[in-house]
Amino acid sequence: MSTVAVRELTMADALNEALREEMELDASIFVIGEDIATHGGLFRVTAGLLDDFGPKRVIDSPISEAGISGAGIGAALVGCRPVVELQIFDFVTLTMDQLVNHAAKWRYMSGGQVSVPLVVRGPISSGIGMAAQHSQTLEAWFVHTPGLVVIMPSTAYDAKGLLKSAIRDDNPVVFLEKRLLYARKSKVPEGEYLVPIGSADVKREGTDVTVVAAGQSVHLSLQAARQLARDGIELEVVDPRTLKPLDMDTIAESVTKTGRLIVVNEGPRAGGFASEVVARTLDHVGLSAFRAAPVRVTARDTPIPYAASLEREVLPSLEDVLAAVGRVMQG
Amino acid sequence: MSTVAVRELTMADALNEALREEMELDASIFVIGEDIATHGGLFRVTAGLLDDFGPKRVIDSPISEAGISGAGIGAALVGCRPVVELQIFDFVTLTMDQLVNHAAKWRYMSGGQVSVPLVVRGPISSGIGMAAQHSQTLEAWFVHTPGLVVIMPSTAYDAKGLLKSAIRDDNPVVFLEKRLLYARKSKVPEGEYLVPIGSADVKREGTDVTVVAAGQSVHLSLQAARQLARDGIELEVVDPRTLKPLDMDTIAESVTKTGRLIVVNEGPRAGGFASEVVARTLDHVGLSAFRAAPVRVTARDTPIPYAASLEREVLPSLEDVLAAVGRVMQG
Amino acid sequence: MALIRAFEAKAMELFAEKYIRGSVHPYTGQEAIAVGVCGALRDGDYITSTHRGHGHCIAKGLELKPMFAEITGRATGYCKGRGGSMHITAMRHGMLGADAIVAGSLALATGAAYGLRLLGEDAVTVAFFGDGGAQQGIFHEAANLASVLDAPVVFVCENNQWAISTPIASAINVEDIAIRAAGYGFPGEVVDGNDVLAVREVAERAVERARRGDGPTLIEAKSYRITPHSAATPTDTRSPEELDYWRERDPIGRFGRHLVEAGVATEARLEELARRAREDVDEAAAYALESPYPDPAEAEQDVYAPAEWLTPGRLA
Amino acid sequence: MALIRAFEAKAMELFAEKYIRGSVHPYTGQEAIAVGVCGALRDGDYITSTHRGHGHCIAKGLELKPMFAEITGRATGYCKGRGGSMHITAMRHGMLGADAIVAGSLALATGAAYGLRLLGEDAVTVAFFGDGGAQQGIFHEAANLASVLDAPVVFVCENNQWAISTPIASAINVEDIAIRAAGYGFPGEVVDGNDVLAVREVAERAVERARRGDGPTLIEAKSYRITPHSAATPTDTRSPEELDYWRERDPIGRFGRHLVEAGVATEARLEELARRAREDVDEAAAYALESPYPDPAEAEQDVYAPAEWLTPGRLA
Ligand SMILES: Cc1ncc(C[n+]2csc(CCOP(=O)(O)OP(=O)(O)O)c2C)c(N)n1
Ligand SMILES: Cc1ncc(C[n+]2csc(CCOP(=O)(O)OP(=O)(O)O)c2C)c(N)n1
Ligand SMILES: [Mg+2]
Ligand SMILES: [Mg+2]
Repeated sequence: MSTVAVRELTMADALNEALREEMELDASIFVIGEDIATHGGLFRVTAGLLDDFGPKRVIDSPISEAGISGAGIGAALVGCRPVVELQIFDFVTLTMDQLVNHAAKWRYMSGGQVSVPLVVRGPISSGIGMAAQHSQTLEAWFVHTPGLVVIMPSTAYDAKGLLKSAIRDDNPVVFLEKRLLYARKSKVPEGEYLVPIGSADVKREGTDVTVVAAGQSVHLSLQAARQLARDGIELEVVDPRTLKPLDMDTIAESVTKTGRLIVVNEGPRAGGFASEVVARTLDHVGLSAFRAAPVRVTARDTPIPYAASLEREVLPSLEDVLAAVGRVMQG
Repeated sequence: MSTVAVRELTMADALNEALREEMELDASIFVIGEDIATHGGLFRVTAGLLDDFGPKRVIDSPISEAGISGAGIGAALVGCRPVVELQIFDFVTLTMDQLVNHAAKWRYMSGGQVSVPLVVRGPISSGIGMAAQHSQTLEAWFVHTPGLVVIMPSTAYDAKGLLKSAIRDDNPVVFLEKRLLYARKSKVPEGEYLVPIGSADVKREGTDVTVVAAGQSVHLSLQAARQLARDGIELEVVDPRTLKPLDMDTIAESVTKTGRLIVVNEGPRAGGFASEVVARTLDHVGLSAFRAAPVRVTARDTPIPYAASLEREVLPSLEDVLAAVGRVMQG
Repeated sequence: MALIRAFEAKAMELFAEKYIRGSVHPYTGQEAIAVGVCGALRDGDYITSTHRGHGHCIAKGLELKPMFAEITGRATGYCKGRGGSMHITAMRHGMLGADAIVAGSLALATGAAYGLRLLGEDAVTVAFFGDGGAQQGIFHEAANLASVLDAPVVFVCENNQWAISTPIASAINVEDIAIRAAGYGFPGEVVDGNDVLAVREVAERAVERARRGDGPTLIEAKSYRITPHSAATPTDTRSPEELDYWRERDPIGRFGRHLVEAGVATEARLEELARRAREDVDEAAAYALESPYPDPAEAEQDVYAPAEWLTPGRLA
Repeated sequence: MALIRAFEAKAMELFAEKYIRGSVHPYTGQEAIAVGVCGALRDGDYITSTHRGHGHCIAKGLELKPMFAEITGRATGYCKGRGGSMHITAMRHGMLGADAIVAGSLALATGAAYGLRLLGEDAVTVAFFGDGGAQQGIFHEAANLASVLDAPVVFVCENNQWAISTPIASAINVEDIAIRAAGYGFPGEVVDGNDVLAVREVAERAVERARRGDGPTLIEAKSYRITPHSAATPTDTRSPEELDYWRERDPIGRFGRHLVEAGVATEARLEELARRAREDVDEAAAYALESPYPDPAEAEQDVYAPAEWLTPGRLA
């Protein structure tokens, strides 16, 4: 029997613990973002940090996404470990130059002289009627950017362990938090633990179909799995947790077993993460390993609409996952 | 015998003609960018336009990529057809917010009240030692952005016809010009013609392998095709010309014929356009249509290095294409 | 102003009753700015707006019914329910659109202003934005570009002292945002944003200047939002003293007292107007709630403008 | 200054001889700025640079051999040939890196300055950028952020009057870029960038101020590039009169005359120094050309810093 106390924590609280623990261990860590200090962040992820670590390490910034990201890079170059919050991740569009042309390339361009231990984190807030400019799922852009690490946790446990790893990692990390998961609880042990970067987690074992999904999509997939289990169809749900680097070994192993692949992703279909998983898995396991063509379950290729009736329609749904399983089971 | 005179034009001159012809037809068109007026553009694409259309329609802008892109959107909303030049396309990182959160979404968010007839064009300049911040091939980001049209011509003929179509199209168009193709000549008839958006062109017919490639990669693929023809292997080179919307009918038809697919793309592999083509083609033709697993020939997942010995290594090469053909022919 | 005040009160109600998703950012307390500025505009002029945009819409002459229908996500909304509270666009009223990206529309307004001039119209475009937005790079690029293009645009910075939980004093090290105009070579004016007549006067000057072709103006209207940042972010850490200070300077009360003192209106008449405003708002809200939701089958419409390549199955 | 002048002359030669790919942006004519500013710095201080960065590197004390090796794409370069002319980084000399994105490094410099302070060091960071760069949004965000963070950073705007083919007068509607500092609440100073002593004096003040913890300064050094924009963009439309005007104000000639008049040096001595500079440069260039090219097998190295997940075959 484990002697470690285990609590149920929300993902927001788990992320807050990760920041607190790491900031206590390492004085070179500071967090900066809009409304993160006195207000504790719109979603409470940085709540209380100002009191414990003071205004030099917990900074309410002006509304300057590019500026604070660039400042984070500069501070990282001289030995700090900044954690930059983007209040909503759609605003990363304002700082692509700093992240892509600077954070991701500085080490390589310098011939390995420097590293950029920076974490840029924030929420993906689709599904709650925030409309087109506050609901994007953009991980595919970062997966396409050499030099970046991309993380998207689905549980409080993974979120805490991965954020701690991200802060300790010497590379620039894009850390994506699903708004709807902040309040979701899962078991989190007391005290120190890390979740390794680049390692997937099989959230549910199954023999018939491999479902690759990260973040919110994991729960949609598990829901489908529970329902299909009644009909005797067993889904294996693989949560990469890290999208770049991607743990292809685990994915390939699963697909080799099931012969069927479904990728669930909340971003638009064209050029999305699902396409990448399909193409790479083919490279790894070959054509013959598949009993059916892989299927991508994604959002429609539209901006995210405001009205509930429309937003529900464009985002991937349980029905979409079930239909995809139907397709791959027919072969 | 055709009565239309046909000249050999460079892609730069063909693009210049397209701008000139459209500006003569439509007084609502203006071009704006850095050093495009008095200097005629770093690559001469806008040469002479200032003299013919004056400083109100041919504008040397301050160095403000986001500002001029946003201004282009605003002008488009009230009825102009702006053509914005990004001096090197890597600088689009500075204006992702204007293009993605504004240009691509404004029509949808307004419920179809407005349209954004904007063209944002510029060179992709890898392959000439401009290093990591001036050598990126970023089309995958735009393919992943609903609301945008993405065009990448491979010949002077296509470039002229497509730019004219792009300017007349009522949607925001990202128009990507390969720096190394500017000086390349091809036959261009005198006078008016258009190349339709969303239609691929089979640049070479073949029976054994379908090679999907756009821009510079088309010529790499044709080179491989000529070489392999000697060994009796016939490549069919399909140039989508428009990456979004993608002409899947033409691609699917070709793959159904050959049963083999190679996608050549100059961007980094992870999350790139090649992955999208592989995944979508599978959706369209199904598993059984393939005699071999599709292969992606792309750049390595690194920033683009400066030194020739390194840049050559990371960019897709003739050897890479030949090796890929070897793989798919073995099945 | 009373109409805006009543509209926002109703909107907050509807949010509480879950008829509105996402959020609502009430304009309450800043009414004099939109009313004063839009009063200086004429037909054919345009505005761009922000996440806190209902007041701008009403002041520009948009109708209450399609506004409420939009923010409650109905098919009868200005944007067919696609945009919601933060994205109301109404081209027929010269409303180019509200933008949920802080300061995101400043370059759009500059380009619209330039484009209209190029098309031979003598229209003026106004861009509303907040004090927090003045720290965005696009503010700098749009202002400088407008200056070198002599674009007929007026930048109206609504300095309500706060950006969510961040006081303006911690976001900048200067007293007035307006002084930044000097760095671009056009006038910057500070005005009491709770005095509708003062705002109107400054706006007339700026609009006139732009229409003459003399270029942009930056107006900083000092005001205050007397309600929390938004329905989704209700926590408000601001001191009661500060709130009281500004409630006393409520633009509606002030203008009302002015009218009464000037003998233009009676207390009773003002009461009457406020009541009518509430009635109009209730009626419009009722209309919205009776309107149908958008048909899911139309979710993929209007991503692209009609084009010959836009045939079924061709879209990437 | 003579060393920089000789270095750039040699670099242009090497480009003409195809030993250098891409481009070279000579610093010729602006030497007094880098030398004056870096002279005000001490060990432990940092700089960031631009596409026109060779002068900054030399003034900060970088060695000629690994510089030439880098711009000729050799394994012995500061960046192993990965960066080239526009991306020389040399951490051991306090050179955080040159940036080919115009104005791209201003926020980096601000963050480096703040970070060093947080780590308990009293270092100062200088960010060089051009007149054209002052129209980028990141200039605005970095300057304002530096102000509210009291970051010990000095922004040095090298106003050489032109951005490729675009005269500064057509890019802004104000006389001096320096006045923009007022909009952020810190000093902006204009200095004759061709007078090395004047630059040094202004820089000392700004660096001292930053080190004291009093925050940033914007220095606008008026100068001129007397060579074309770059090796890849040789066309130069500027008038001969304008070029002559500035050649007469050549910073090296001026400083030389000053030294002679002051009796500190003789014409002969200056000749001697210039000759030595050319010799050092030739020697360094020869070293570079004898150096090996980077091994293609190493092309994928240094994309990521060492990490436990960085095992072969695992990278996405
Ligand atoms: C680019 C961007 N960053 C952050 C946000 C989140 N956000 C929404 S409103 C707001 C505060 C804006 O303050 P201000 O500009 O003063 O307008 P106000 O809310 O006071 O009217 C912030 C930070 C956003 N919508 N866009
Ligand atoms: C963001 C960005 N836009 C455009 C360019 C292309 N470009 C390279 S140098 C240059 C001119 C820069 O002018 P200035 O800042 O005055 O520096 P100078 O060349 O005069 O030293 C331009 C436009 C670039 N490198 N980066
Ligand atoms: Mg505010
Ligand atoms: Mg310059």
